[in-house]
Amino acid sequence: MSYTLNYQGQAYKVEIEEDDKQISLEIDGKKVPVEFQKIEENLFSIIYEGKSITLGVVKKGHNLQIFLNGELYEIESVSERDKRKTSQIASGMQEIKSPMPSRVVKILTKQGDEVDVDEGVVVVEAMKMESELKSPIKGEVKDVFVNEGDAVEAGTVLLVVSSE
Amino acid sequence: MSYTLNYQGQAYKVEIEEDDKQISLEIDGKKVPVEFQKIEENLFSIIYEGKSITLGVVKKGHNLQIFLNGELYEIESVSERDKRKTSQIASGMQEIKSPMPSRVVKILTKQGDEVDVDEGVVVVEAMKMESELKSPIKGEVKDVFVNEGDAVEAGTVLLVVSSE
Amino acid sequence: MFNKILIANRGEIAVRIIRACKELGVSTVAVYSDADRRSLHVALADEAYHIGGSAPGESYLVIDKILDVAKKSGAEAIHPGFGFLSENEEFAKRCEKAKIVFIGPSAKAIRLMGDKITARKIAHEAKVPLVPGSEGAVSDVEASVVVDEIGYPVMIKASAGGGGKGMRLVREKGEFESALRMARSEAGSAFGDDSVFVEKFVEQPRHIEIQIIADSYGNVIHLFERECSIQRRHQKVIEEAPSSAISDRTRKKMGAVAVKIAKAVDYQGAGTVEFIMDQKQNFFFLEMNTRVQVEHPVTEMITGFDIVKWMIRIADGEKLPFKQSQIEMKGHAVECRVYAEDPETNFMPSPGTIDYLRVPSGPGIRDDSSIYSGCEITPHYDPMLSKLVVWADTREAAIEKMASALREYIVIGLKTNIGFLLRVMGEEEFKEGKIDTGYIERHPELLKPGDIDIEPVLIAAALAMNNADSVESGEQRPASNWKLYGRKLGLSGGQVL
Amino acid sequence: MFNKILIANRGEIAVRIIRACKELGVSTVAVYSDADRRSLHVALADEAYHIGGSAPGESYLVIDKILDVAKKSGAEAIHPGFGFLSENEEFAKRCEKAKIVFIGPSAKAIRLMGDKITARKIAHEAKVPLVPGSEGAVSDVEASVVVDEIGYPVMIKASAGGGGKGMRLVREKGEFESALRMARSEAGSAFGDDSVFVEKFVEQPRHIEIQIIADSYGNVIHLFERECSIQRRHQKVIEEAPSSAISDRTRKKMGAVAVKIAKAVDYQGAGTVEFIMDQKQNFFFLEMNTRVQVEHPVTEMITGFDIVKWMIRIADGEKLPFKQSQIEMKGHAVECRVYAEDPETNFMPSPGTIDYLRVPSGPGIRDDSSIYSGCEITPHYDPMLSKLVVWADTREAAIEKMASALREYIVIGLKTNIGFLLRVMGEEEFKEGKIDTGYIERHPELLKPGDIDIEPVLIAAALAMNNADSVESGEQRPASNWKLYGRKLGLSGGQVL
Repeated sequence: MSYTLNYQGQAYKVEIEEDDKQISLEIDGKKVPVEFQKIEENLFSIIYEGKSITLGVVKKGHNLQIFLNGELYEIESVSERDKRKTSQIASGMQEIKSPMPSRVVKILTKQGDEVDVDEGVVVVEAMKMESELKSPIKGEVKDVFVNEGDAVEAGTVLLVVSSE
Repeated sequence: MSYTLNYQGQAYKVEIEEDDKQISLEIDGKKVPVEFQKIEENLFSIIYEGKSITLGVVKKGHNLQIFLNGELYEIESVSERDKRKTSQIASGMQEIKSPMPSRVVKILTKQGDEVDVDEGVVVVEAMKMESELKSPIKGEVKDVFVNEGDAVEAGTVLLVVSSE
Repeated sequence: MFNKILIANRGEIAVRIIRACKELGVSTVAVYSDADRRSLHVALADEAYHIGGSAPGESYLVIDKILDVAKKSGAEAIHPGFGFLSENEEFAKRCEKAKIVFIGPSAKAIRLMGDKITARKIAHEAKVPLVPGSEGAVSDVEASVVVDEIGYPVMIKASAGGGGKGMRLVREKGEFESALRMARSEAGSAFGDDSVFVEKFVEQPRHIEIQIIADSYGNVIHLFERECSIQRRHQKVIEEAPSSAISDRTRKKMGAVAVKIAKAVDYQGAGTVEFIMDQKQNFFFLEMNTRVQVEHPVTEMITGFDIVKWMIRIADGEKLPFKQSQIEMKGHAVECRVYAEDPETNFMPSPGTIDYLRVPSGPGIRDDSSIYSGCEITPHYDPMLSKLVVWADTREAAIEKMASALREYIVIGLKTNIGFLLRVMGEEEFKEGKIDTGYIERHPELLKPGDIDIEPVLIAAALAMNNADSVESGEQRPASNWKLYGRKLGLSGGQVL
Repeated sequence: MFNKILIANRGEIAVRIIRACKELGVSTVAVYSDADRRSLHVALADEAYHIGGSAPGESYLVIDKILDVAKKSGAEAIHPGFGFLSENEEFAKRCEKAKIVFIGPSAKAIRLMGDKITARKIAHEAKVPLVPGSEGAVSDVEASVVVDEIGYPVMIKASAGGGGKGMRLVREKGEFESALRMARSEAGSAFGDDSVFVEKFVEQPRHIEIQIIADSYGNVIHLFERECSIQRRHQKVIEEAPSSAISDRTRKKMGAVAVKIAKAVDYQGAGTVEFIMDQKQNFFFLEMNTRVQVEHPVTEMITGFDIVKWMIRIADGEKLPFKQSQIEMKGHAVECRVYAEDPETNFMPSPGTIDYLRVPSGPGIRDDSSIYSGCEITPHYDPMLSKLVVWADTREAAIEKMASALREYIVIGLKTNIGFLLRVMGEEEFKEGKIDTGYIERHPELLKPGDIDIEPVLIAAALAMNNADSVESGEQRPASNWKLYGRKLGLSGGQVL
């Protein structure tokens, strides 16, 4: 089986070969023989190149959360078909999303405004704390999808900034 | 729903009533309203008569293992049909079972022998330790099913003693 | 000793208090909101009562409901934990009226120390050094005037505040107005009171606090200091005891000052006197917290003194059997607060469900938490998951132990700050003890993973995908090779991918 | 310090050693048998190598395989833990030959103390009091003669033994022959050597042992005593430190004797000198264990001394920086060994799979284990699941803490002794410290649950059955009421039956 795994925008191709003797992975062309074992439902132990590594793994559809040494890695497994879809997202277009379930306290900009890098665009409140969301790019506010006072879910797109 | 629950040879009748308002159990005629919640897959929290009690629960078919305050309770849920079957076991007939996977080291008796209460009948070895299994009753050895050196599973009947 | 105590709190501190009660042979009564039916404090208590909606204002903050449960259950005392009603004068008064012992100081002590402006006056009268600032709550205009006088940088603080809420550091005049607005708004929603005051900001300050314990017979002792300089958003993240920055002489002076302040308000129970300290060990009174502190375990680890048990005993009228001279400290303790939050987005809370949890353990490791595999971290409450505390004979060994323990922690399902905490444990300035409250701001490189080895992550991801594919496609594919492989390893009955 | 250490063991002690190494910045190499691929020691080590079949004789006892892995991985030292090769003279020699440091005493010290008869001679020469008995291994006939001379009760012990294997107490002449046969047979299969010796049995003896630590420069200190009188089948179940039965004077005397014995064999590393003590504090040398002891944590808890780390440091050539006078003890520690065994059937091991596990935690609680939900306890190894250790300021408080912690423990899938341990914590004689090695035999009532409240058990059973029935019958039945009920409680997304 062959998988394309996306991590932080970078795609890695992993090929798994299984024959009667061993499991071997080819990662971006490098061949790695791996001995592995599921320890608990969500705990994997892998032994390869002399290292013993334990990872937490949760799979939700094509999204994987892998936990190693305090870090949670979010990996997306993309099939060939999905890959074409993903590439349609316009470059230079940045969605400002709510990072958690929260309430929109203040919208600091409006459609058509020019915003700078790191300029605050929305203030949200969650867990009794206000946070200012900033624009990661310099550009124009293309759309604002929420109103002050709205309760929003994690991942809700609040507004879109475009650098083009 | 109605259940007959066996614990250590004693049968308890439990009736569960559910209506839109509450859950209520009738245990051997006593009515108990219960508020309950599954905390984890095998962890139940029940609140009743002002008490908050947490129990571990594992269900394997009709056998339940319930853990409370350090004690593991083995409960069998018996349907009406099963109940008739259970009662067929002859009284005064005692099976000596291997309590764990082990090796039969020595058989201290043979078919036809008379044995006393607490007389050793078989020596088994497991986890590098020898243990002598004793007859819980005074009676005659009816049958010996294993040979010295045999490897046996937990629950294997090694021999049968009858008091009749 | 009391027969029954109600714990008017939730989460790890409720669990901590329940455990203390059980060891003292006291029955425990838990209360819970809609969101907390499955919480560990409910599971561990002897009795549990539902008190309302998930929002604190509908449950944990409703005095009538808590007192109703106390009466119904026959609880003789209430432990408020921290947060919620723990520093609420009204609650302490209502308990007294209902003839239920409030495990904490008198309503009067709460009032005097609860208002920071009054607290400053008391400290001033006791000749305790103070940071220059406004003499009380100020209007927007007054604030401007004071700030122009004392000069930037300044701190804006909520009068009724605590825990960093409604607090803002302002370095330039241009930022002042918006910061003031945000602070007032946060203070209003958090404490129902938007009054604020301003103070000169001490450069490179360290946050040092003294734990005090006072019985009802006028005996007050301190249990040395904790250093809580590692903060994000003015909230503590990593605490330790003792501080590596103070001399024995300063320790003694600070301890004596803390005892003096406690005596000035006839304090009873456990309390904490907080100071900020500059780089020359000059310290200034900040505030007094009239409750048990989140970070109390580090003090317990170096003294062997069980603070929560003593709070209960003191409320029960027991006399402190120790003199100050009998209190000794040994070794070094570090606490890391494990939060459901994302350091990469300014430590934004990250609620969700914990799909899988493995907790570190072993010698010198204490994990105070109320989480478990499958539990939900709701947005209704503080996103703290656990307090991981370690003890070792030296600071260096404690830091190594903490790093080792953090590496054993596995939390899946939501973002946590574990990676960040690990990076702090390995950072040179931290290891050398060169820390102050600006530490995290000064080290933005700690917010993101450094050089990572993505290979094992990809291997695990591919194996998980492949395993799922094999399961889905059933017997048709040679997927059973996975199982065969397991058998080849001779795994006796073990689960195999 | 070493760069890399191989841990020639499994289970909780392997995990304990791996953690110590990590905190010292040392890389760890695990070895595992077929049955242990999924064990925690493999998961926590930096490297792991398969060394053979599940039976110890095919893996953990095979010197060649262990040394091969050490060479392959570049390990500079081997920690043997306890059991397996830890007291194997040959292994220590082979390590030396392969220029790999054996973390423990010299092969000579192992040999001298490993044979109990030689050990008795050494103790005798050092004028340490000894229990009367045969001067070495005896034939069946010789044994009879000695026993007739010293009189019943007598103990039969394996010459090469330890851990209670091949040991039998005989109270009457009639039992002697069969007991001798069983002891020889057990000794033969456990140690490959069926020689035994006989000793007078001290009535109501307490088992007291002294922990010693010796560096390679001739410095020997002791870390006070542990009391391990609560035994079943001559194996320790509950240990504590300090002993409540000895005076400071006896403590000093025993400590000095233990140090003398260690010096007599040029001991190096951690070791334990075991004594039996009668009701008048007369003590007799029993044996010396030349390795880390299962129950070492209780000593660590009262002294703050990390025994495993010091074993490694000493093997690395470090000098002990402490003098005897600097070692202090504080408070009281109790350890309970949680076993997969059934107290109702003479503590018969009960291997199986742990379907569900919840472990106690909180202040003063240490759980040294290698188990987890889903792990398998195989019949190949010792059925110990965990060492639950607590510390508190007094013995009374420690016992209360232990009871509270045991009540938090949840293990499902196999029988455990947790209920039994809980009953011991509540038993009057134990609480008063009136214990000796016959304690469990004297208290058969502790083997079974006392008055139990079956009602909650039946409720949980019925709810579980009903839940399953509802799931199986799908939508046809009004089973969704369960869900409705959950919603009524306002559970935001929580799992509902």
